[in-house]
Amino acid sequence: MRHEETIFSGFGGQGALFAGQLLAYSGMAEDLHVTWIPSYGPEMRGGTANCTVIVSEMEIGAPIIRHPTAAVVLNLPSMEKYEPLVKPGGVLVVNTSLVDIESERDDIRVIALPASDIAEELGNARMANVVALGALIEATGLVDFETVEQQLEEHLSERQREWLKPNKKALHEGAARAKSE
Amino acid sequence: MRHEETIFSGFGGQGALFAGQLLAYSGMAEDLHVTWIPSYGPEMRGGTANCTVIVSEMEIGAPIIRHPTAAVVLNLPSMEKYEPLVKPGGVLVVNTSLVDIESERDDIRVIALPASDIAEELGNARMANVVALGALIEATGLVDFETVEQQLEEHLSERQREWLKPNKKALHEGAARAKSE
Amino acid sequence: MAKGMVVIDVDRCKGCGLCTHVCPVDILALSTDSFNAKGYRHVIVTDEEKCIGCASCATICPDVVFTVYRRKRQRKAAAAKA
Amino acid sequence: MAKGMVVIDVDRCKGCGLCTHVCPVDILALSTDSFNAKGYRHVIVTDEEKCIGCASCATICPDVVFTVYRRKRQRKAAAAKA
Amino acid sequence: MAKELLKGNVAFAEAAVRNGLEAYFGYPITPQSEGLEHLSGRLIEEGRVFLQAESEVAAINMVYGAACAGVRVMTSTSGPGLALMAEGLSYIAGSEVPVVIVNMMRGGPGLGNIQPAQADYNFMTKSAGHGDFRPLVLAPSSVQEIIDMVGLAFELAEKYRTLVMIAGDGSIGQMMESAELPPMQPVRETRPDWAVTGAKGREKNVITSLALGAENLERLNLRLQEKLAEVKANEVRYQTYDTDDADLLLIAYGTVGRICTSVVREARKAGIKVGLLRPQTLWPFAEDKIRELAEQARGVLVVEMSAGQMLEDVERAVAGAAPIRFHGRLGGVVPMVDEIMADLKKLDAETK
Amino acid sequence: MAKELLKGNVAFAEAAVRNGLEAYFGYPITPQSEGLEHLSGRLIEEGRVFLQAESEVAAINMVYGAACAGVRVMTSTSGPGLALMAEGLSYIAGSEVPVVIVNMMRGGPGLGNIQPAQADYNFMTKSAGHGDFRPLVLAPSSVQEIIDMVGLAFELAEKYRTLVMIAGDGSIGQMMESAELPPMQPVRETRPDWAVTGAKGREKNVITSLALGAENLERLNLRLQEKLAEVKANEVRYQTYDTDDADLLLIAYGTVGRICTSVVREARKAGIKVGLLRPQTLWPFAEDKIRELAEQARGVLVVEMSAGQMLEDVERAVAGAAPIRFHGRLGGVVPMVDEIMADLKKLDAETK
Amino acid sequence: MSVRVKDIPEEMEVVYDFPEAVAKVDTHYCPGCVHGIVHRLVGEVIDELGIRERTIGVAPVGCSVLAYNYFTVDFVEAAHGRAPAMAAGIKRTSPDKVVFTYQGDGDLAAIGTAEIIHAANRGDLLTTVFINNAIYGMTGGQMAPTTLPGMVTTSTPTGRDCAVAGYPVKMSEILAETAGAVYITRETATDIPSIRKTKKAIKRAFLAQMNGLGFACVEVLSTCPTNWHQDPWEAMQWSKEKMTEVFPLGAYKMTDEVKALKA
Amino acid sequence: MSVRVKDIPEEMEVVYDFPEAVAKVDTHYCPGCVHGIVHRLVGEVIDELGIRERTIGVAPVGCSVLAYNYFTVDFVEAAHGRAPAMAAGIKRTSPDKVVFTYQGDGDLAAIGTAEIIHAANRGDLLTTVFINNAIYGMTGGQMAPTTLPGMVTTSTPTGRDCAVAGYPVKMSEILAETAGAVYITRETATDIPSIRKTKKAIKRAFLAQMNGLGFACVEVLSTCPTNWHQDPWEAMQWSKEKMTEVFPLGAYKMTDEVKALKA
Ligand SMILES: Cc1ncc(C[n+]2csc(CCOP(=O)(O)OP(=O)(O)O)c2C)c(N)n1
Ligand SMILES: Cc1ncc(C[n+]2csc(CCOP(=O)(O)OP(=O)(O)O)c2C)c(N)n1
Ligand code: SF4
Ligand code: SF4
Ligand code: SF4
Ligand code: SF4
Ligand code: SF4
Ligand code: SF4
Ligand SMILES: [Mg+2]
Ligand SMILES: [Mg+2]
Repeated sequence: MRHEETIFSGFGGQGALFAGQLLAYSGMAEDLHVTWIPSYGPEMRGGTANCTVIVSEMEIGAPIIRHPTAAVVLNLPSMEKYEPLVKPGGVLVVNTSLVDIESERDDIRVIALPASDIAEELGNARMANVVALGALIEATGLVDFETVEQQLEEHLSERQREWLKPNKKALHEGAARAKSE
Repeated sequence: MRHEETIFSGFGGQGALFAGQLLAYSGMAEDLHVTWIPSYGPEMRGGTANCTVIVSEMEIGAPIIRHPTAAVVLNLPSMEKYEPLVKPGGVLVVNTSLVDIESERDDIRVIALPASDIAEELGNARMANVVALGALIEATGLVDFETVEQQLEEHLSERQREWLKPNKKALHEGAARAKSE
Repeated sequence: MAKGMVVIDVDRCKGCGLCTHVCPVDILALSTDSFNAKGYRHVIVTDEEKCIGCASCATICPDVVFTVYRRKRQRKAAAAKA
Repeated sequence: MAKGMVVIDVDRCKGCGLCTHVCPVDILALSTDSFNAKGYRHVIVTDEEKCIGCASCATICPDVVFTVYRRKRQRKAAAAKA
Repeated sequence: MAKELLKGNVAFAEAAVRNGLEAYFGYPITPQSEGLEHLSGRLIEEGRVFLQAESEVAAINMVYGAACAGVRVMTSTSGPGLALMAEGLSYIAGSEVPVVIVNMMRGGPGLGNIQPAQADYNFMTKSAGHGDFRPLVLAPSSVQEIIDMVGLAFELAEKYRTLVMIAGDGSIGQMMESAELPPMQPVRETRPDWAVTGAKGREKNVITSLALGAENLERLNLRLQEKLAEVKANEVRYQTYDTDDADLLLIAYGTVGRICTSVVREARKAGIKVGLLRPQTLWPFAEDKIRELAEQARGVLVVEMSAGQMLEDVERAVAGAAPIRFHGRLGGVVPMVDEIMADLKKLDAETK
Repeated sequence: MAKELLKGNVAFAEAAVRNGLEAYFGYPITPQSEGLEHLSGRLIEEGRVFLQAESEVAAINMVYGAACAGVRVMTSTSGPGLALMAEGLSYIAGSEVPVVIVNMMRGGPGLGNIQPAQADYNFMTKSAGHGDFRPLVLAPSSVQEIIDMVGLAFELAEKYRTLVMIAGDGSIGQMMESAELPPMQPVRETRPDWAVTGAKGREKNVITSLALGAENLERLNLRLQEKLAEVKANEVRYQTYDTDDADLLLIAYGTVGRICTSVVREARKAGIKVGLLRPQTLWPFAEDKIRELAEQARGVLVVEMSAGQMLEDVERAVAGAAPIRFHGRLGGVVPMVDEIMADLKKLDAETK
Repeated sequence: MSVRVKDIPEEMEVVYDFPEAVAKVDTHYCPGCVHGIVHRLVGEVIDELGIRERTIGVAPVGCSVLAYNYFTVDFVEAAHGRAPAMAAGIKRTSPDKVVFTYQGDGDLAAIGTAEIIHAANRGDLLTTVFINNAIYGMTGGQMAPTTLPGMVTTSTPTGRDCAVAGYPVKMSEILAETAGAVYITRETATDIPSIRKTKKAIKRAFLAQMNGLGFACVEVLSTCPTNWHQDPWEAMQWSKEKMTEVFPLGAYKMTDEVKALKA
Repeated sequence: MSVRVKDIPEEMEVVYDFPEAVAKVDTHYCPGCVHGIVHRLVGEVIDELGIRERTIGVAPVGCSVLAYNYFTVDFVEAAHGRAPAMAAGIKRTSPDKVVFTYQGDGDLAAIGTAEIIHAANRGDLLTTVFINNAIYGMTGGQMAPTTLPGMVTTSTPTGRDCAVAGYPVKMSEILAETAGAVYITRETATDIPSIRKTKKAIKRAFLAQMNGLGFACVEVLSTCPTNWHQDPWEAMQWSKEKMTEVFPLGAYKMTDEVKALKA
């Protein structure tokens, strides 16, 4: 059964919320149940932004969970907060460009990749979120990459349209790194 | 047992509330339990003002009653409202200067006197309230006239001090009329 | 015949006396011997013949007691004077 | 020797860049190669010798990053110039 | 002090002055304005602070400020004004500063009228604003009692650093009765150490109801709840009349409570063994005592000047132990002895 | 309509537009501002009325005015804003005009924080202002449900000429979920005959909550109470999950209600026969159904994001028929499945 | 109601008659209260403009709370101070109607300060009649924001000490500073000329709305014989002398478009 | 906090140092937000006046809600818009203390309109620092009462249409009409001279209070880089050019006594 409870977390501008939405849209496109819920508020200002995305074949009860089955951490505070919480057997995607500590968990699959650097190489460090999403999807197989590409096309904002192609590349580059890990 | 539940009622300026207070002060001076409670509010404006005074040897529960044991009505609307409510065996003091209807009750004692005219004769129609109070006290014997005189002395407002003597006269004149009724 | 005329709705009057102060010909007063239904000493006209129909009384009366009439012919002239 | 000198509390800096626009001798810039503890590209002094200790940087900095010093002797003269 | 004939509104105001009230901020509203008026003269006379605010919203926030400054402060109002204070009350509760508020209830909802009512019971006892808090609510039934409760209110407010409300009604406010005022107490000379008085020789004090992060706010709330539990354990107050052998139990507070003392008297004369429980605190509520009395009774009659607000608390307390009937008058109508008697007789007959 | 991924705040706002909302007046406050923002664009686009008011006090009185004019109108807010609306809500109730209000509850009291909470339950169901009235309160637990409830809210508000509140929480407002919006409905073309539309060809209409004379106001109140009784008889709504054979009964609403569906699933897996009653109307409250289910159950567990507000209504309803336990989280903390499970297991053990 | 109708001679024509927009009921106002005069003026203006059937009034909380009983137009009763907000809600959803608020000084200048300023600043198409009697009439004569320095009220028993209780609030001066206001004037109603002038101002204020120009407010310096403890005529004189000293008369804002209106 | 303290040469003396009244903690403000600058100025003024130990601050609801964390003086946190009322409650019961409110434009010019006007009109001895950034910063960039015409915000997605959404509210102009205000000025903080001038104004506003003169308010035209979607420096220029057009700078009220103060 496809079912994944993922937390995306990073600094305000890193696009954790958008990466989460992309996953939610993709889940929906594949007729799965989805919920997306952000943390919000003044603590966001200059602080950390995160969201919880549940994608499931079942109807979703609790949209907020204590222990995610997967986590994507884009910066150090996120790593410190969520690494310990991932359920045994789960997945942790770490942006090593900004996280200089290593996970000590051996009961989860840790995918460590320099997402920001990879993104910068592709033209814009802000695509680190999509790089990490690619890695996550590769690791969980929750949705098809094709679906995610479609959703990128539909939901990238006007201002970002020029970045569509690089984003797709970022997605696959993330996936490739995850595979090679 | 001394116990009387009296309603004083009249136009805004007729001093029904003050007459009631005078009775309450007098009751207190004689170590009785007393409550005084006015009707109040915008309906007073240009309308009718009334208060309920309970003087009793017992502790007073309800300060508001449906059926007074006595009523002092200084104008027509008050007559219409309270005449029917007086308890059988009770007392009704009517200011005939402003009330041109007669009570048809034969189960209460009705004291009809032209209080405003009497007061005017004594110098000021505004003392009708005290005339009526005199009649009431004569009829009920609730407190001593001496006590009321004392309370008049203590509670007549600064502006009214010059009217102290006429007020005392008004009190006794009211009593006299009640006696002769 | 009077230039003007007022009709008084006696029971609307609250006896405030404002009209008595503004009547230019001083023909309004409060009753001294009667009360109206509300219990007020109400307005009365002391000399109907003097009324010029200027409507000052109606203009200041807070209780819309007056209806005011004026002779048709003289109307324009009166207005010009006012 | 420089007329002035600034001490930078690097980790207070949020990299807003305001100070870089107001330094009269243009010696403030944002780091391009390092982040501070808060994760910002922080202010750096590109040529310490040029600082005149005018405190413009401190005046505009929203995050109280600067402490500013000036040479004692020249103080009056500098103040007069400003 | 000798007994005087005192109007409820004047009485609570003067009692506050004598209990060392340092500041009053308020906005006129019938039927409590005489309290404000009395204080406008007395406080200035005494060199203390009186200010007629531009609204109840401003008044409650001035009160909030003064309470933060550590002085003994109060306001008074009625229905519509109380409603406007809801946000401020919630801030005060969240900040744990001591404040006393007199609410002379009048007929609602909306502008309603200015006759006595008891329809703000729920508002005061359960939700005087957003979030989880409860004021301590005292319910006087006579002029003497409101005098006494003013002193008690300050004591409790300061002891628990909490909001205390005095739930009067138009009748209590407007009534004159003979009563005795307390002697004049001097104003406190020091301010509590949590107050904002300038950070001189100590760390700064901050008073806020903001707590970023759910866990932090939960901690604050748990502390509030603990305090409320303590209040609940210690401060339940009520009076009973002839309950020892009562077959039937009357429950009523405030003006209705005192009217019911007349009912008890009459009913006993008529051979009905009725007792009365008159809550003096509406929150905390005398639920244990009520349960105990209900277990001995054939039936319970709740009388209120509302559509039945305390009634629900009685229902919870009685929890099925006895049948409950309700006699409520609305919109400013004060129930009379005879109508309560009628319902009591019915209950008597039904439960015999 | 196809399913879309919709944020709760945007969803309720767009649902309102499609249900013929004619006017919105509001003031920004987290966590519901996206609703206001969405309407700021959409209503103007549609040639209808949107106005950002200077405060919640102004907003609710603008809403009141528009409702008197006979249009479909709403506002939305959260804790502090709702508290500021209390007086206006009471006027609206007293005037019997239909109004819909969305309250996305956040942590309180005071400024608190902006995390999801359910601590305005008492305020909304028992005393949204001074005087005797109760709004009808709907409690959605998903984005789809809040969409559906917006339509229902207008229907009920207009049917009963009453105040209807939608009790959401920050989580419902901020969450995105796939949901289906209703088709676009045209705006009503006529206005009700009680509305103020100019006294043309008819007697003037007057809308007021003032009733001088206690008897008059009592009459108005009795009419209100009758209406409330009708609402109580007809409009109780709830959902049950696996209650048929349940030994234990969970009661929770809104976000916590949906979390409890996960609890039921897990508990059943663990062999505990638990059922869930999720109230969809908080007032009127499903007291009869709860009593019925409690009678069949060994124990009841109430879960709320509050210190126990609905709890008291459950206590009244259960009236001793089964033991009741409470699990509450405060200040914006959302209870997790595991902690509820733990309490459920305890209850299971205790009542075996 | 018993009107003693005499025979009206043929050659007489009516020059003042009971306004259609004023209801034929007794008001609860005290004898000589200016509220009654201004009510009448508003009624006359509504008649003259022919808008009785499309006018909606908003009554305040204050002595004029029952204003809705005294007109023959649709009316709502607002919460204390919130008449402008309520009126905005009505007007914006009923742009073809003429909406006015009638407010006292406590209502408008104390508790309702924010609402009136923002309605004015938004340029809401509303007409406000503002009765400044320097007192809280309805609640028994407490200090109003507009109470004069030194004036004794039930909440300033030794006279308003401005250093403590604050200074009289000048609402027309303040409202004139709002962008959306097109006509802000302070009038009085203490003698025949000033009453006539006030009526003109009220008419102009209605016309400003009807012509879509913006917000208009007519402040009327008034009286409260009852709480001032003066007889009605005395009160008129006191208002004329003392109140105008603190509250200078005149138009504080009048745009050219408003000036061009024929009132 | 790691200050890289170099060796300070003997002949150097400090000309700018961390103010004692400012707390040594990080603020939550966005990079380049003027809130930070004005906080610092307030701290400097408190230091210069030597009143840190008898000053009480009142924080608003808005981005500066946490102001209480950023000073080393006693502080309370008010309800949205009610800071002046709360401050009045404090000041009147603590006349020997120096009390200031720090408020945003939503706080002061929308929901708190009545409270600020009445505090000013009463002449309450308070100092108000008013940050006008033409937006609701904290709640995500909705229109403020001071939002400029045409400006896009999250609640005016097609730009503020004043005919519908109302016009920018000019609080300094309005406050200048209140009797109890002695010093009302509008400043900006977009370059070194204007920041220095603003600091002087703030100092004067504190002195006005300390000398018992009356109410004082310093409006500071500010920025909100985040919700304006501009970089901080760009935002400064935009504020300087566009905001001053709608909100002219200068002292709107300054009594002679205030003028005489040495700030
Ligand atoms: C929220 C609220 N606060 C207070 C009151 C009490 N109240 C009724 S009218 C009034 C003041 C009336 O004064 P004003 O507006 O000047 O009108 P006036 O009676 O003088 O004409 C007050 C304070 C109320 N009804 N509602
Ligand atoms: C009663 C109430 N209404 C609304 C809010 C939500 N709110 C918080 S801050 C704010 C506006 C802040 O804007 P401003 O005062 O301009 O300050 P800024 O953030 O721009 O500095 C609002 C509407 C609230 N906390 N309380
Ligand atoms: S119309 Fe003129 S003259 Fe005639 S009574 Fe009236 S005021 Fe006097
Ligand atoms: S002005 Fe009107 S109410 Fe007053 S006395 Fe004259 S007629 Fe009567
Ligand atoms: S003190 Fe003046 S010269 Fe030195 S760095 Fe700062 S701004 Fe530049
Ligand atoms: S102004 Fe301050 S915060 Fe901004 S870049 Fe310069 S040092 Fe850093
Ligand atoms: S109290 Fe004053 S304002 Fe009110 S009706 Fe009487 S005179 Fe007029
Ligand atoms: S949101 Fe705007 S006002 Fe708030 S801290 Fe950020 S830049 Fe400053
Ligand atoms: Mg007034
Ligand atoms: Mg702002």
